[in-house]
Amino acid sequence: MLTYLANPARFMAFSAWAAPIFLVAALALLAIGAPWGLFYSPADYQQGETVRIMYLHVPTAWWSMGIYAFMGAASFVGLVWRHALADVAARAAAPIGATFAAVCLITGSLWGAPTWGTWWEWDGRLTSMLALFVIYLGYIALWSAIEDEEKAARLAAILCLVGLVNLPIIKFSVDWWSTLHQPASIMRAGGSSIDPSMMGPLFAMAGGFLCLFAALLMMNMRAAVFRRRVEAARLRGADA
Amino acid sequence: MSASGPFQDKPKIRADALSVARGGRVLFESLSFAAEPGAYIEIRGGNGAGKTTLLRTLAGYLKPRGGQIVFENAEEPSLALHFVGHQNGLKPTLSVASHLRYWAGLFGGAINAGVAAEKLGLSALLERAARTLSQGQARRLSLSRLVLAPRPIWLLDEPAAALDANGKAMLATIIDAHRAEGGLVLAAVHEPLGPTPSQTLTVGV
Amino acid sequence: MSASGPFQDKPKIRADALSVARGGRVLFESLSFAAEPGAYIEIRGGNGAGKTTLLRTLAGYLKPRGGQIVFENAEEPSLALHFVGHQNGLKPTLSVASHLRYWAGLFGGAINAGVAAEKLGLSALLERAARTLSQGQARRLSLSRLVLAPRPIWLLDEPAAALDANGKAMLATIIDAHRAEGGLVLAAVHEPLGPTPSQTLTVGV
Amino acid sequence: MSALVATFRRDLALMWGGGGGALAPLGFFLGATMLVPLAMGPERNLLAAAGPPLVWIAAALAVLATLERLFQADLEDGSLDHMLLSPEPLELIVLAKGAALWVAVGLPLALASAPAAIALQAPPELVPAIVLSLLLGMAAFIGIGLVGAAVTAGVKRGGVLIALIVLPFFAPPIIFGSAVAGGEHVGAALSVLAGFALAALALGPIAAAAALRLQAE
Amino acid sequence: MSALVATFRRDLALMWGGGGGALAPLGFFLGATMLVPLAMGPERNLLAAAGPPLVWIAAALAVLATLERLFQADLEDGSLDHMLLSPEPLELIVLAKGAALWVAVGLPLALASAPAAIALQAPPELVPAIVLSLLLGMAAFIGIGLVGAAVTAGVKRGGVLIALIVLPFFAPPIIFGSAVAGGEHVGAALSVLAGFALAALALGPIAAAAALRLQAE
Ligand code: HEM
Ligand SMILES: Nc1ncnc2c1ncn2[C@@H]1O[C@H](COP(=O)(O)OP(=O)(O)OP(=O)(O)O)[C@@H](O)[C@H]1O
Ligand SMILES: Nc1ncnc2c1ncn2[C@@H]1O[C@H](COP(=O)(O)OP(=O)(O)OP(=O)(O)O)[C@@H](O)[C@H]1O
Ligand SMILES: [Mg+2]
Ligand SMILES: [Mg+2]
Repeated sequence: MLTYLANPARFMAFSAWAAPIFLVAALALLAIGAPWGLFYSPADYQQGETVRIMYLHVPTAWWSMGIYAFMGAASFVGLVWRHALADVAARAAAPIGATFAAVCLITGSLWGAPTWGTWWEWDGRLTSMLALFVIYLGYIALWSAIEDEEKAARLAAILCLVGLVNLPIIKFSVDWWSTLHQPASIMRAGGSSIDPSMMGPLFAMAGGFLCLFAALLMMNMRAAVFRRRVEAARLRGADA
Repeated sequence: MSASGPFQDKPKIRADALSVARGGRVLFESLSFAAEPGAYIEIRGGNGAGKTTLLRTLAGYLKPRGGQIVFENAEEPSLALHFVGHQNGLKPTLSVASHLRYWAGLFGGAINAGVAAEKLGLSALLERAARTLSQGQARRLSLSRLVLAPRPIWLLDEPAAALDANGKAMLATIIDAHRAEGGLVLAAVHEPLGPTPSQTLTVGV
Repeated sequence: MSASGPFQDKPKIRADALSVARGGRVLFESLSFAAEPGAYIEIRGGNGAGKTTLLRTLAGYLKPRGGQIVFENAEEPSLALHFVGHQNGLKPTLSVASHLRYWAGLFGGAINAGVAAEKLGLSALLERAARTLSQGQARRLSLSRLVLAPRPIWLLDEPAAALDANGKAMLATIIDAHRAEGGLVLAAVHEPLGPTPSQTLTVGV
Repeated sequence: MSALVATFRRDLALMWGGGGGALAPLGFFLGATMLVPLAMGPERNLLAAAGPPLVWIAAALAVLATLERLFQADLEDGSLDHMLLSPEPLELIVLAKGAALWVAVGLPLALASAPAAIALQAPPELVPAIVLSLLLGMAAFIGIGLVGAAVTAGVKRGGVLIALIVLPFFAPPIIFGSAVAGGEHVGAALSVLAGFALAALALGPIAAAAALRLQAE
Repeated sequence: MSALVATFRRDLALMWGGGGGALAPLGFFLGATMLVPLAMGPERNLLAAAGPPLVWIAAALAVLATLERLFQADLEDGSLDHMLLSPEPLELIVLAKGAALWVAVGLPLALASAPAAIALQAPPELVPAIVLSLLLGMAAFIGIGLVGAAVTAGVKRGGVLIALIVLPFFAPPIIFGSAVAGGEHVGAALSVLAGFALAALALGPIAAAAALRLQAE
């Protein structure tokens, strides 16, 4: 499948119909998940209605990490096999991942205000998510700072791969660090203690965000490919 | 002017149907040439024709868009060549002598740094910081790398830029000596350097 | 070649017994000359003789060690002159057009930037970042300041460096036009630029 | 006048176009404030007491990081020679460069101080005052920084030297600015800051221009 | 081998000769740590609790300030072209540059952390551990910094971009280093730091060299 799509022409043909389908699927899943989560699932016995932020918060948290892993894989392919489409994919994914990370951070702190009584807590999880967000920003900034796209692609790929090594290190060190000083926080709802009735909407939302990512990714990539074609045509025109 | 000399392996360069592009624009296509030991090839072309691009491609800094470059009798091409570009590669705060010392180490130079300075008329300036050199003096310092560490292939990008008549004569002398030893020289120039070229390549349209 | 032109005040430069030093070393002493409107003075001398130092002194960047420089008919000398040095003064990330715009603003340029680009053969490169220009193209951009903002006195330090034959012809053309309008030109060169000099100054020993 | 507009626009283009645009100082600032709790550990009370004033240190260091090349690049590439031939006095050209720096770096940084202050456990009601104080503080830092950048323009790797020269002068704004962040004497501190900013912007360009004239030698 | 020695010596000469010698990073570091009590106010207890770990932040930022021009200057002036023609692999040349940076900046900074830590009210018996931790930490910072410097070498005004890229990677050493400064788990933290330093010095030059090869284009 991937090798098949590695051809830009085939990718364009595929994404021309796949992107709208994923978009529709995303909207459908979100349209199911959101009301289910917001209106029909139980309020948390302790956190009350604010628990509903979870349906936005948790999926974006998951996928912001997943997208970075995807970028790492794409960067590797781009660097080793010099595959232009992989570079385009990595670049197109970054702003989406950064947005997911930002949404996770924002919803998390909106959630934290009523539950923990603070907008921000230097907890291990929060800290490593913030680090991920900053790494995304650095990656995007590097891309936009280098005009020569081919060079930018390979330099950004190097950075992305180094970041891939670093992410688990950050996570582990931050965990080690926050166990040093046990925070006075009340991170009650652990993964296992989630009520089964919350799982349905949660997974619907997670699926919805994944489809949204796929759709946005393909749309971004299509825009990039079109831009490259226009650029190439312009250069050919300049030669003539 | 093929000759016998210290470059026992006597490397050659051959380019086959080379084409290069910058910023997506093709500069030239299907350029082919062969440079034998002792050759001196002048590369001509207007501003922006692609002389620098060609030399940087031969040096391995840029990848050609198509065609190929073959080095014969040179196991590791990057160790067989010197590249003198538009930039001199000097550090303003360091002295002339310390540049010579650094290059001797970096390139595995065999010849005494004093001799290199001598050949380019820099002997009086050894203790001066590069910052205080005039444009032509800085160019001479950059050219001294050629003499400092013997390497068979010289890629020179407007080597005579900023040199006075005396400097140009020194450059012609070291080029002739290099050819006599079996080295080969490719130089991008706007005006003839002095030594009679064995071939002239014109790039661009 | 004195002439009538738009520089109504027709400034002149006179140097009296000028002596300059760099790093404590005297480069030349008791240099005197007078440059009339329409004059083209070539400054000659070997590498390190002091050509750049002389031009920077005339431009007011350096203080002379002795003697004096008199500008006639120029209230504020620094507003009557252009200085084109070894450095081109380009910002790698900015486009050719934005350099022209900036200089037009900075020098109070009156002429259309497109005309300046035209006169130096840069019209096709207006949107290109300076980083991507070849050495000769960058030099042309730097020279375009001369045309962009009319000023009577031009101090040029090896203006033809890196220019191809076509670029040198363009430079000769704008110099001739400038002289015809009553401007005056002092250029440090290693080889004649083309226009017949009204005087040749040789610096150094 | 148009020389000043041209300088302002060019410097803005250089700063927004070169290194990742407005994202970069923002990222630096957020990154630096993120390091603070990392170093101090997540203890809430300690952070709440010690954290907010450190926003000011992070901001000062973010400005510092942009200062090194401000004039050095102009000196190396020959642009300074051109500036000296402009009909506008060098003092005003320097001021225009400072203004561009304030817009390109100072403004986004002051705005970013709102989330940063919250992350460092500043009381939310103080946040507007902190942002305002940083808007003024950035102007003061830039006014001072111009002098440091001009004096060290000819020095290779002057980045650390400039810090050495400039940091002592950053002390007064930092003291008053941290008072704001700490919630003490907010009104008085803000007006003192405004005074500093005015003085720095009035005197900085004059001293910087004098230094730059010497650099052209 | 001698190419590496030559690189090391030259970079040392550049760093000690250029911008105020070894005094400069020292001054930056002391200046930055001086700002901390200014910002936090004179409360002794607060400083004793929050201060010592900030030595690590000051050190991280001091290294950061020296990174921007590390490869950028070599790229601009053409020196990078020469390095690529050396018989020694670029990875080792980069490592030699990193070693020079460690000696020229890391070492004096780690030593200066002794008075700085005392000024920030660290308990005197911890000072040797803090110095040792910084010696290791500097090596880790430099290993990481090489990558950031190489990736941004072609970017004008990359100073702030480099900070954005490098700071999240500085987080783990800072966390463990501040644990040392805070007097907790000193032994364990030191060995983790040593591990970081080794890993950064092993991987950093490889990634940096890969990036630099692209920059020569
Ligand atoms: C800005 C603040 C916050 C950030 C950056 C953040 C970050 C994250 C991250 C990264 C995850 C995914 C962890 C994983 O799956 O390994 C996550 C999951 C979760 N977060 Fe947050 N969080 C924040 C605030 C909160 C708050 C205030 C609450 C509720 C009190 C909360 C509750 C949860 C829950 C219930 C999960 C899912 C449980 C799990 O999968 O383990 N978060 N958060
Ligand atoms: N990075 C780049 N991106 C886009 N175009 C570039 C880039 N670098 C160079 N060019 C263009 O490629 C062409 C060839 O440049 P090159 O430097 O090889 O010319 P040259 O023959 O050496 O010219 P000169 O005589 O002026 O030195 C020029 O038109 C130049 O503008
Ligand atoms: N800052 C300085 N300190 C000491 N000596 C200097 C300094 N700047 C220049 N010099 C010396 O002054 C002399 C004159 O330099 P200048 O640049 O004027 O020469 P030039 O005639 O322009 O030479 P070129 O033809 O090489 O450009 C040179 O010998 C140079 O080494
Ligand atoms: Mg060229
Ligand atoms: Mg000169």
